[in-house]
Amino acid sequence: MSSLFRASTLFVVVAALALALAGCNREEHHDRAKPIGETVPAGESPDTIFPGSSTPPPLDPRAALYDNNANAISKGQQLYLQMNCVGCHSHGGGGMGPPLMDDQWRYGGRIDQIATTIAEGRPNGMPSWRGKLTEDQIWDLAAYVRSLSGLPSKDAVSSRSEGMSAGTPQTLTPHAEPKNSDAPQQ
Amino acid sequence: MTDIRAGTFEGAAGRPAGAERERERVEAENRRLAEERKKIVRDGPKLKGAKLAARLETAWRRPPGIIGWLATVDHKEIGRRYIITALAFLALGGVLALLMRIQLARPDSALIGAERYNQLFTMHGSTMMFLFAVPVMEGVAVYIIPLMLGARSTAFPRLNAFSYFMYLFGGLMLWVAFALNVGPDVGWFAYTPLSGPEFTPGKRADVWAQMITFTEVSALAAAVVLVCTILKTRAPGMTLARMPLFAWAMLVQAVMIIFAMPAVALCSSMLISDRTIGTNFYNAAEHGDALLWQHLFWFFGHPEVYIIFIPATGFVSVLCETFCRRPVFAHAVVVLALISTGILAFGLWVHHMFATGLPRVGYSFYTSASMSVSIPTGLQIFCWLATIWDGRPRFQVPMLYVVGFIITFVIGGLTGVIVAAVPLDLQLHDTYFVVAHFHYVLIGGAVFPLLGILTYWYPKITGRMMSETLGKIGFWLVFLGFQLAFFPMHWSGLLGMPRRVYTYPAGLGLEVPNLLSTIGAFVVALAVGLFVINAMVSLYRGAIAGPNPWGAASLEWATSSPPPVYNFEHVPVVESNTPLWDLDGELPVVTGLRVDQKEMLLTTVVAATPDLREPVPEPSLWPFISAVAVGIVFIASIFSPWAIAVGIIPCAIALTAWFWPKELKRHPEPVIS
Amino acid sequence: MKSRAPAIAALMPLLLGGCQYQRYQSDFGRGAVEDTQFLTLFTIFLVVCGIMYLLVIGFLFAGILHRRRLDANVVETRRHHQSHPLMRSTLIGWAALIGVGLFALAVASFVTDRSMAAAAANDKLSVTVTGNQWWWDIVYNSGDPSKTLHTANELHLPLGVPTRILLNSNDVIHSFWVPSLGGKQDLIPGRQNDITIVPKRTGIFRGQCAEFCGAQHAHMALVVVVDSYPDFIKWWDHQLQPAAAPATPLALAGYKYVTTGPCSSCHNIGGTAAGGQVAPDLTHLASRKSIAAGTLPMSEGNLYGWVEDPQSLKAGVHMPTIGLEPDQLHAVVAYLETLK
Amino acid sequence: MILEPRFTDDLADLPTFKFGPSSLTWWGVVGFMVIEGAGFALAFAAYFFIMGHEQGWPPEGRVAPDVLAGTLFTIIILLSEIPNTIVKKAANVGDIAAIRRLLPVMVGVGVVLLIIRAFEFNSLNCRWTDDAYSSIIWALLLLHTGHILTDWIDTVVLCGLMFTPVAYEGRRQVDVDENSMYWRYVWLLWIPIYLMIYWVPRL
Repeated sequence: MSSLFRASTLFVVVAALALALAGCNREEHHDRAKPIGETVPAGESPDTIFPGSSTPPPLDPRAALYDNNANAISKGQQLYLQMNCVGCHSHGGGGMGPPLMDDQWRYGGRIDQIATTIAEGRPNGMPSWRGKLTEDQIWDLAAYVRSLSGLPSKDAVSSRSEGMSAGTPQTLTPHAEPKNSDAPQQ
Repeated sequence: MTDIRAGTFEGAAGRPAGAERERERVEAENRRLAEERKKIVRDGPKLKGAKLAARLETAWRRPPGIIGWLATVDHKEIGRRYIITALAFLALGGVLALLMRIQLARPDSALIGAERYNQLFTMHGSTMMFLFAVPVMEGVAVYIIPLMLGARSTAFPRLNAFSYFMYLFGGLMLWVAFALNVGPDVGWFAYTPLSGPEFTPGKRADVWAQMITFTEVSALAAAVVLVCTILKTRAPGMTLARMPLFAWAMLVQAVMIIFAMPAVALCSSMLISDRTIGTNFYNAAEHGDALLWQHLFWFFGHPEVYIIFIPATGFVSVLCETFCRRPVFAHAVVVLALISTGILAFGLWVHHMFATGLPRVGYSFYTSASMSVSIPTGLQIFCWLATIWDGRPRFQVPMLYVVGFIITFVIGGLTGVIVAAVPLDLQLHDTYFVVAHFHYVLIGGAVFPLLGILTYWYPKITGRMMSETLGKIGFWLVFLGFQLAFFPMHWSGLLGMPRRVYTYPAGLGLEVPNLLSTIGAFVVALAVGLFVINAMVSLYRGAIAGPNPWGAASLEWATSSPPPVYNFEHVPVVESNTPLWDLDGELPVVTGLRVDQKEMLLTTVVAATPDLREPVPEPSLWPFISAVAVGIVFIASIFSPWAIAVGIIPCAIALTAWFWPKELKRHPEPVIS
Repeated sequence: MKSRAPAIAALMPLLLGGCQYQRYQSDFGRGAVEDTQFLTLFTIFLVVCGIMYLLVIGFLFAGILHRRRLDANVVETRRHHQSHPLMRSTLIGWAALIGVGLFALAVASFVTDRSMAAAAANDKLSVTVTGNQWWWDIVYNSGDPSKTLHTANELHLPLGVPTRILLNSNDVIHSFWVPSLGGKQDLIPGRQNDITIVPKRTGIFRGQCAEFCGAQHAHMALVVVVDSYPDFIKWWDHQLQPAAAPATPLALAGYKYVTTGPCSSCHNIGGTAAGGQVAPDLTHLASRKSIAAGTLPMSEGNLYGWVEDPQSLKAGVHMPTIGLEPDQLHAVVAYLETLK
Repeated sequence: MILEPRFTDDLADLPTFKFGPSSLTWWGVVGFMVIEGAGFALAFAAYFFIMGHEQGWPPEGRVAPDVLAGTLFTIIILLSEIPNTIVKKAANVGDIAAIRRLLPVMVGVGVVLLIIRAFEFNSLNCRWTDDAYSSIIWALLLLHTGHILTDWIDTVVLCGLMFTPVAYEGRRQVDVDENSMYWRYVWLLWIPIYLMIYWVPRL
């Protein structure tokens, strides 16, 4: 009886620690004094659209700071409203701009690809935000955009904003694995 | 009248043969059990003294080792655990207070950052209110009330064990989360929309709200245990009029918990559902309202502070009675004052919301209601003062704490009357003036009597006296340290220092009062440390205390120190308000309870005439396992709502096993195994 | 009015600092009608409660020193003990005393409440203050839209004119509180509260958010300047003017950077291309007495420190650290200083 | 000095169980009923607080819930009081056979009610994320479902227990008596909730 008891407590402790450690970086605050560029070297630009099955460049090291980070997603959510992304993309359903809550990604659904899309801008109306937003803010926005299609872990996203209720809460949005869409340009 | 129910039968004609045989079998079994019942050994003139004590000991003791430790249902063991765990959380909360005071000692100090400081004051508030104040009062009551009422155990002892484990798991969850940087930082009141899904990302506010669920389930369970114990298990002859004032205080407190805690349970569950599945209770843009949270929270919040204060009035009544060598003056007035305080406390909550712009006419009602609640407390204070004046006070350490209580608490009560007026509260609300007010009524009003009562009942719990000299030094340190720490806060509040600020600019005149408060805080910390040292040292080096070292009057002093597992060899009979003082040498007792199985006496509610012999549950692991199962479901439900749907099954299994009898055969007399 | 030394200060223990603090952010500033009424009512309450306290302490020490001849250990049991007859009547007297005392205080409180409401009845100026996470957005409403003034973090009030301040919030609950002028009112999202202030004394006062509103709740202060009526009108007209065009080449470089760079996404500078609506209005930044909602007094050094790296001065503030090159920083600060 | 006992009277033949307020578990059940009652009362207060903010109820753009499932549920739960009262009387007189016949009926009724409740949830014509009105009526229905589910599980366990020989012990009949008292409380609480969810929006 006692060995089983010891084994089970050991298992419970290890499981609790693993669950808890996952919580650690979810709550990290990045109010850094120095701009993001100087703290973590930028990866090479993932901006090459790679036709066919060639593998994309490795993920930008800065992604670890933003993906699944609750504070980044929350700041991104406020920036999404303040910078009037709603004007074209509405609350992820799309309008003049493409929808952001589906799994179709013309320019890549990885966080660094979305950040590059925001920074560079895209043909057919996506403005370039380089110079208008800092790198940190662009990556916050990219983290929030990924949460519209349920990609980050459910404990990092916020269930609703304090505004009008816009569709299913992100905590209940199903995970839509991004696919590189080659749909014709509208 | 035999207690075995022979099955009653409808008309014989329509009965099928099967039922006929069933009837004979049950009849035979009844006869057999009636014979067995006659052979049960019971206490009485023929079986008393050491022989009885040995037999009762074997029936009532729990299995040894870790399994026994987890399975205990002895109210004394659970009470001790409650008190020790609550004092541990007091120390943790106190350390947080010292960190806050170090940060606030100097203006514009960058020692502790904003986010860290917000976590500190949230954890300080939540720990002190939910993990220290209410549980320590429950712990003292769970230990002392059965002894004071002449009962062998509390009602529902397994529910009592479950309540302690839920409290322990709630406290552990909050502090482990705080250590893993997931601690709440939205204040112990967690106003929405700051604690809502948009402005507190991550799981910080969910951890806080789930800690509320844990501690509220624990407090409600303990409250039901206390109400049933006080109403049903009093010694024969202890009518309601003869019940000690401490028992009255715990009865009023338990009923208040039963009506107040569901409010915070509801609003914290609504907050968690807002944060996890996106309901819109507090979302102003979707027909919700941020003030719905404040109304529900403070409907619980204000009774909560009386839930902490009323047991302390019970403590003061006990100490005044013993140390002034006479019953408390005007017993009926104190009882009525307790009851009216309990009722009035539910009508005041809007005085926490004077600045939220509700209609001014409504505010005037709450001003007068808030002022009127100080009348019953004022009468209680008069009765204590009359007891001191008319008795022969002996100023040993517990009585010093009563004097310290009166001097400190009355200042807090009067500043309470000041902030009850709307024009004054608009200036003083959410400033350090209010911080001073509630520390005066909570530390002065509850912690001082608590330190006094722990010194008073320490010999009963451990069998040894606490050191008188260390006690006196400790008292003067905590009393003077407290004034030095919290009186200047009235001044910094009037100079315009708001609450919950991690720093303040220089040049506003706040430097001197904040520095004094920091010094005072360290003196109080020293004093509490001294009290703990005194308690530890006296465990081994304290003078041996007999059953009644203070010459007190209530029943807990009629048994040995520390009391045996079964409390009383024979259940005592009470004939007056101060039983031990009115005896003529011998303790009147009733006999006839079983000796081979755990059994206690139930009496009627008002007149306390003997009514039933109730089997006392055996120790069992199931309350602990149920607490673990319910705890895991609570914690998992922070991360996904499906945890509740899936988690009901293990909880149902654990709770059924807790209720299910070990052997499914009939006993001569019922046994809860 | 100013001649009489504040009676309250005499009552308070004198060990504390000199009086000049009490005119800036303390309840004794007597800056407006509301604060003076608070002080009179506070005095009444202090006196009545003080008397009650002395009675209690007196009764306590009488009880302690009231030595009884019999042996201290003899127990007076209920059966052969009857309380002192005087006690029963003192109990009734005590209850009556508490009741009358509280009733008087309640009446005093209602009367003060009513007179505060009366003083605030005929307000002439309307200002809308909107709380944001950790700064105040201020709009001076006027019948003529061209006269509507949009500013932030610094509130100017005309002497003697009842001003009705409408309180909204964009995010969480804040609380508008200028101790020297009067009581506080919360700014709650989804409802509009209001507070009326009748300034009685010119001068500079400091208010602070009094409801916990997140990381930088401590640095959400508000400077209130009470001017005489003509000065106030002159200030208002000056603030309506668009930003002055930059004169020196350094200021011109700063102008170019600010109106095209990240600053323009959030801040608005009247008369320029910078039209962001989600951060304080900077049109007349240099005319204000503080930066970042009262966190730092206005000075060139503080402007440098704040623009270069706001996060280390106010960790968690929504203004990002842009990482300006030194020459850009000189240009931006030079331009900001021209926005008088 | 431990006091010498002075024996007064012997309570050997006191009963070990009674029905009604003499029983300890009666007070425990009433205690938990008061707790849930306080919780439900505050939920009702929150309902009317949210309702107070609206000009129209349900708010514009919302349709009131369909009454079919709710009314069917109410009828059945009120009818369930008949077997409930019979089993309570049977417990009082200790008629084990009747108890063994009727408890399974109560369990069956519980299953039927839980099934109807599932239909009720999608007859609410709104999703809990829509607005405060939808959130509070989902909350009320969910709270009452929890209330029924816990008492149904109690009834199942009790029903299982009454088929064992232990059923003949008096305390078990007290448990049956108090369980049916609690069932009465469950449908008593349902009436205001039923009116608030289905009929107040139609006023």
